[in-house]
Amino acid sequence: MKPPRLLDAWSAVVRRDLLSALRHRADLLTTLIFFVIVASLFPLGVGSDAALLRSIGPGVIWVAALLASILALARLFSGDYADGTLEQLALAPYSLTFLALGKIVAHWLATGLPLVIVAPLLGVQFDLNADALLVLMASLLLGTPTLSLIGAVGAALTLGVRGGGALLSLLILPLYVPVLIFGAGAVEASAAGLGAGAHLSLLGAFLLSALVFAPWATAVSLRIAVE
Amino acid sequence: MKPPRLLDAWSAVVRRDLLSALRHRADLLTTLIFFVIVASLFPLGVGSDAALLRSIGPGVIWVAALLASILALARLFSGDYADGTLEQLALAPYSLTFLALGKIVAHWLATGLPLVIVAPLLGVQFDLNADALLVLMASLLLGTPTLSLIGAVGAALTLGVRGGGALLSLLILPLYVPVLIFGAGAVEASAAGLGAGAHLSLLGAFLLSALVFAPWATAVSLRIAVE
Amino acid sequence: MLVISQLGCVRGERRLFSEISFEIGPHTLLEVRGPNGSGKTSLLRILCGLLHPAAGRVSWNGRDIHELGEEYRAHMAYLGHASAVKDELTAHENLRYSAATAGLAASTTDISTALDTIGLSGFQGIPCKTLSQGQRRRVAFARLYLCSARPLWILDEPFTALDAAALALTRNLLESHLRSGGMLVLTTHQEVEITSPHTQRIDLGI
Amino acid sequence: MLVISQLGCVRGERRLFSEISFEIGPHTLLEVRGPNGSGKTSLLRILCGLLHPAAGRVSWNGRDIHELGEEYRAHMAYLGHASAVKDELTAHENLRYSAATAGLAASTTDISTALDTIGLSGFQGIPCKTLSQGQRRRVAFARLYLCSARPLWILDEPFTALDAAALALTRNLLESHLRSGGMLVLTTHQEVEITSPHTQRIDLGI
Amino acid sequence: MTSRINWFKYSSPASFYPLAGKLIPAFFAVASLLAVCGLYIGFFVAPTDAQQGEAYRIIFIHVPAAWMSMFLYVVMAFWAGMGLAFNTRLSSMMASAIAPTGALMTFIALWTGALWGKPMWGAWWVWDARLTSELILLFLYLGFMSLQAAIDDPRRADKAGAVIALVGAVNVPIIYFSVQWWNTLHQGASVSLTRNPSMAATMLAGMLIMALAIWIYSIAVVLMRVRSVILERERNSDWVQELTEQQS
Ligand code: HEM
Ligand SMILES: Nc1ncnc2c1ncn2[C@@H]1O[C@H](COP(=O)(O)OP(=O)(O)OP(=O)(O)O)[C@@H](O)[C@H]1O
Ligand SMILES: Nc1ncnc2c1ncn2[C@@H]1O[C@H](COP(=O)(O)OP(=O)(O)OP(=O)(O)O)[C@@H](O)[C@H]1O
Ligand SMILES: [Mg+2]
Ligand SMILES: [Mg+2]
Repeated sequence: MKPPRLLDAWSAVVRRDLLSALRHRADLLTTLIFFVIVASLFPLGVGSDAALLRSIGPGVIWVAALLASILALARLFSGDYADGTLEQLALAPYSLTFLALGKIVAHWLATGLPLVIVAPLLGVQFDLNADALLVLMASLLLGTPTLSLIGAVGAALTLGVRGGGALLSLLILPLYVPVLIFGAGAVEASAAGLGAGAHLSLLGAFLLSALVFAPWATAVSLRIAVE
Repeated sequence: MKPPRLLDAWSAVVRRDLLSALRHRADLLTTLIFFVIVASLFPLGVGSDAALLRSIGPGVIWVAALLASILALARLFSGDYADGTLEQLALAPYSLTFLALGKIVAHWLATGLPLVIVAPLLGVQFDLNADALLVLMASLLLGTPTLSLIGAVGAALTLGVRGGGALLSLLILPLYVPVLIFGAGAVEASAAGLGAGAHLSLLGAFLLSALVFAPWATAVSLRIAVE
Repeated sequence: MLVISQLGCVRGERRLFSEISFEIGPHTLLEVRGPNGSGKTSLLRILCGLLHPAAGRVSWNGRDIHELGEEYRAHMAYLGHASAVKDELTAHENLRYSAATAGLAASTTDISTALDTIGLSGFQGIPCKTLSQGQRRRVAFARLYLCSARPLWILDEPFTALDAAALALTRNLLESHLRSGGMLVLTTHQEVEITSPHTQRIDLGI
Repeated sequence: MLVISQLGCVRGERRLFSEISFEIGPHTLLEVRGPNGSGKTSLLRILCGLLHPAAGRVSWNGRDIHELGEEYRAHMAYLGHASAVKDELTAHENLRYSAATAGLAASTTDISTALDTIGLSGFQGIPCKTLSQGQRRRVAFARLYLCSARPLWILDEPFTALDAAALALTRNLLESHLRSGGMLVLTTHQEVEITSPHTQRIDLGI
Repeated sequence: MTSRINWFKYSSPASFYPLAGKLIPAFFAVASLLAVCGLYIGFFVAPTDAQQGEAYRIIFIHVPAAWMSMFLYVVMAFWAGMGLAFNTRLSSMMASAIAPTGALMTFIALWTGALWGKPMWGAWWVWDARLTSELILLFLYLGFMSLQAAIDDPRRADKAGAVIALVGAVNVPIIYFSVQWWNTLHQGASVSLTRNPSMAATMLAGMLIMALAIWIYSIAVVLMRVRSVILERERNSDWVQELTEQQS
C-alpha cells in the first residue's frame, strides 16, 4: 500500500468526525433543537402581536442560528484536545491548516446544514412569505459556513482555557456582526419586496475571505493550544 | 479538632467554588459580557427603530439572561466530574442534596448576581423607563436563582448520559419557559404602567418550589453520573 | 469489618465477575489483581458504594453499606483513577477544602505537614495546574494522609505516575495504616511489595 | 539521526533543565529518567516539535526539526499521556482513521492484525468508551505497531495501566523496533527492562 | 547602521525598562500641559454653540477619546502581530499594555456620548451606526483582555492574543462599514445627528490639542504598564533582581 496522500488524510478527518457525529445523533439534535427553542422563546418573551413578530422574524431567526452555531462550536476541538487526538493531528505529516479545514467542513455538515434545512419551518412561525423563506435559506447557506470558519478560530484559541464556552462567545460574537447584519438584512429586504442580491453576494464574499484566512488562523491557534 | 459538621462542609463547598471563580475572574466577566453581547445583537438583527426596540426590550433582555445562565451552567459540574471531585463529594459523609445546593448557591453568586446588577444598563439601551428598570432587576433577582436551580438538574443529567447529555439539558429549557414568561411579563407590565406585583409573586413561588425540589433531583442525577 | 457476599457485576452486556465473597478485617490488605478489563475498577467502585452490584451485597459491621449511607462513608477513603485535584487552587487550598467536604478534621498545620511529608514542600502555594502528572498524584496522597483515622482505604492504581521516591513514601504510608489496624483494598499493575500482617488476594479473570 | 544541542526549557517561571545535548542514532534507546516534575514530558514534547525550547535546537539529519516540519513528522511516532482514542468509535475505526490522518499505509487486515497482536481480538468492534483503562492504552499501542516503518519513536510513560501480559507484548514490540534499526525515546517510572543494542540514559534533576 | 544597533538594543526588555522609566515623567508633563490648554480653550475660549448650547463642550473629551480608541486598536494589533511573527517579547508586552487603555478610551467615548445623547436625543442610547460600532470595538478589546487573562502561561497568552487581535483587525473595517450600511438601510434619514458643520476654528483647535494630550497620556500610561509587565515576567532574571536589590 502507498501511504495516504494529503487528500486521503483530509477525507479521513472529515469522515471520522462525521461518523463520531452520527454516533452521537443526540448531539446533532441538540444544536437543532436549541435553534428551534431559542427562536420560539421570543414570541413568549415579546408577546404574540403578528405584525411585531413579522418584523422581528428574520432578525430573531438569524440570531438564533448564530447562537446555535456558537453552542456547537464548543465541541469542535474540545474532544480531540482532551483525548490527545489533536496532538496527533499536529504531529501528522500534513499541513495542519488543511486538516483543520477538514474538521471545520465536517462540523458544518453536521451542525450547520441542518439549521439551513429547518429554518423555513421557523420562518413560517414568523409569517414570512415564500420568497423570504427562500432567501432565508440562501442566506443561511452562505452565512453558516462563514460562522463555522470564524468560530473555529475562537474554538481553537479557547482550548484548554478555562471558561471556554463563555469566553468563546465573547471572542466570536462581535466578529459575527457583519454576517448577522447582511444575513438578516437579506431576508428583511426580500420580505419588504426588495432584491436581496446585494446582501447575498456580500455574504458570499465574506465566505470566500473566511475560507482563505480562517483555517490558517485556526491552525496557528491549535499549535498554540497543544504546546 | 472536631470533625467538620454539615454546615462547615457546606460552606467549604461554597467557598471553594467561589474561590475558584475568583481565581478566574475572566470567567465571571465572560458570562456577563455574553449577556450584554447577546442583548446587543438583537437590534443588529431586527433594526434600530426605537419604538420596536422598546417593545421587544424586556423579552430580549430576559432571553439573553436565560441563555447566559444556560451557558454558565455547562461549567457547574463538568470540572468536578472530570477531575474526580464529584466522586469525592458523593463519598462524603454528608447529604449530597445539601452539598449540591452549596454548589448551586456558589454558582448563582458568581454568575447570576452579576447579571442582575448589569441588567439596568441594557434596559437603558432599549430605552426602558426608571420604574421598568427596577422591576427588571427585581424579576431577575427572583428569576435567575430559579434558573440556576432548574438548570443544575439538567447539568447533572448531562454528566451521566454521555452524548445524549446536551439533549437532556435542552429538555430543561421548557421548564424555563414559565420563568421567562412571568419575568418578561413583569417588566412589560411595568413599562406599560401596570403593576408588576402579581408577576413577581409568582416568580417568588417558582423560586421556592425550585428550592425544595431541584437540589434533591440534582443529587439523584449526580449519583447516576458517578456510577 | 467489610463483608462481601456473592457479589456479581455486569457492565454493558458483559458479566465481569460473579459470586465473589470475602471478608476484610483489621490489619488486612486485599490485593485485587487481574488483567486489563477484568473489572477491578468496577469492583472497587462497588465497595465504595458508587456502583450498584448486579447481585450480592456489601456490608460493613453487619449492615448493608447502602443502608448505612453517610455512616459508612465516614469510615472510608477512596482514591480513584482521577485525583480530585482542582487546577486553579493551590495544593494547600485543595487539601483544606477537600478535607472539610470529606468531613476530616484537619488544621492548617496538619495540611502543611501532610504536604511536606509527601514531598511537596516547595509547591504548596502554586496553582496545581502547573504541577506535573506525578506531583498532582502526590497531592491526592496527601489527602489520604489526612484520612489516617478512617479504617478502610480503597485505592485504584494509586501508584501511577509516581517516581521512586514518592513510591517509597506512599508505601510507608500504606504500611503504617495497616500496622495501626487499618484495612486496605488495592489494585495495581506495578510490582509494589507492601508488607502487611494479613494479605489476601483476589484474581479476577477476564 | 536526532541531534539535540544545548537544549533549555522554562515552564511558567521555573527553569527545568538547560544545556542538554545528546545524539541518538539507529538501534539506540534513550531512557529519560527523573523524579516527578523534573521535565521529562516537557523534553519529549520538545523533541516532537510540539513545544518550543527556550534555548538550543533539535535537528534531524542535520536540519532543524521546525524547518523540516512535515518531513520530520513523517519519520516520527509519539505516544503521550493521552491515548488519542475516540470514545464513540470502535477500536478498529479508531485505528483506521488515525492511521490515515497520520499518513500511515495500513489496510484493513493490517489493522486487525495489529489489534490481535496487542490482545484486543474480541474487542475490535465495540465502542472504546466501554473499554477499561488498560484496554484503551492497548489501542494506542496498536497504532504504534502500525508505525513500524518510522525510525523514531517517542513514548511518554507508555506502560501506565497495562497488565503483565500487555507489558510483555509491548516490550517485545519496542525491542524488535530497536533491533530493526529504530530509535526510541522513553520515559517511565516503572521498572521495565528493555534490552537494546545501545542504551543511553538522561537523568533530569529537579 | 548605528540607528539599527540602537533599535535592537532597546527592543530588549532589560534596556527598554530604564529608558521607559526616564521618558514617562516627560510624557506626563507634556500631556498635562496640553490637557490644561485644551480644556481652557474648550471651556472658556470656544464660543457657545448656537444649536446645542453649552452641553456640546463635552466633545472636547468625547471626540479625542473616540479617535484614540480606534487608533489604539490598530496599534495594539500591529504590536501583537509583530510579536507573533518575530517572537519579540517586547512587542507582545506592548500589545497587552495597550489593551486596557484602549478599552478605557472606548468606554469614555461611550460614556460621554451617552451623557451628551440624553440632552440631544432624549435617550441615553440610540442604535446609530457610529455608536454601535464603538460598542463592538469595546467588546473586541474586552475579548482580547479576557483571553489573555484566562491563559496563565504568558508566552501562550501572547500568541493567542495576537491571533485574536489580528482577526479582529481584519474585521474592524468590515464591521464598521456593515454597521453603517445596516443603519442607513433601516432608518436612513432619521439619524438626526444635527451637527454644526462649520465648526469654529477655536473649537477645532481645542479638540486637536485635546487629542494630542490624550495621545501622549496614552503613551505614558502604556509605558508604565509595560514596565510593570516586564518586572513581573522577568522577576527571576538577573537584571531585575539587581534592580530590586538596589531599591531595597
Ligand atoms: C454613546 C454615544 C456615542 C458614541 C459611542 C459616539 C462615538 C463617536 C465616535 C466613535 C466618534 C469618532 C468617529 C469619527 O471620527 O468618524 C465620534 C465623533 C463625534 N461624535 Fe459621537 N458618539 C456618541 C454620542 C454622540 C452625540 C450624542 C453627539 C452629538 C449629538 C456626538 C457628536 C459627535 C461629534 C460632533 C463627533 C466628531 C465629528 C466627526 O469627527 O465626524 N456623539 N463619536
Ligand atoms: N460504563 C461502562 N459501560 C459498559 N461497559 C463498561 C463500562 N465501564 C467499563 N466497562 C467494561 O467493564 C470491563 C471492566 O472494566 P474495569 O474498568 O472495571 O476494568 P479494570 O479491571 O479496572 O481494567 P484496567 O486494569 O484496564 O483498569 C471492561 O471490559 C469494560 O469494557
Ligand atoms: N503549562 C505549564 N505551565 C507552567 N508550568 C508547567 C506547565 N506544565 C508543566 N509545568 C511545570 O513543569 C515541571 C515539569 O513538568 P513535566 O510534566 O515535564 O514533568 P515530568 O518530568 O513529566 O513529571 P511526571 O513524572 O510527574 O510526569 C513541573 O514542575 C510543572 O510544575
Ligand atoms: Mg481500572
Ligand atoms: Mg510527565
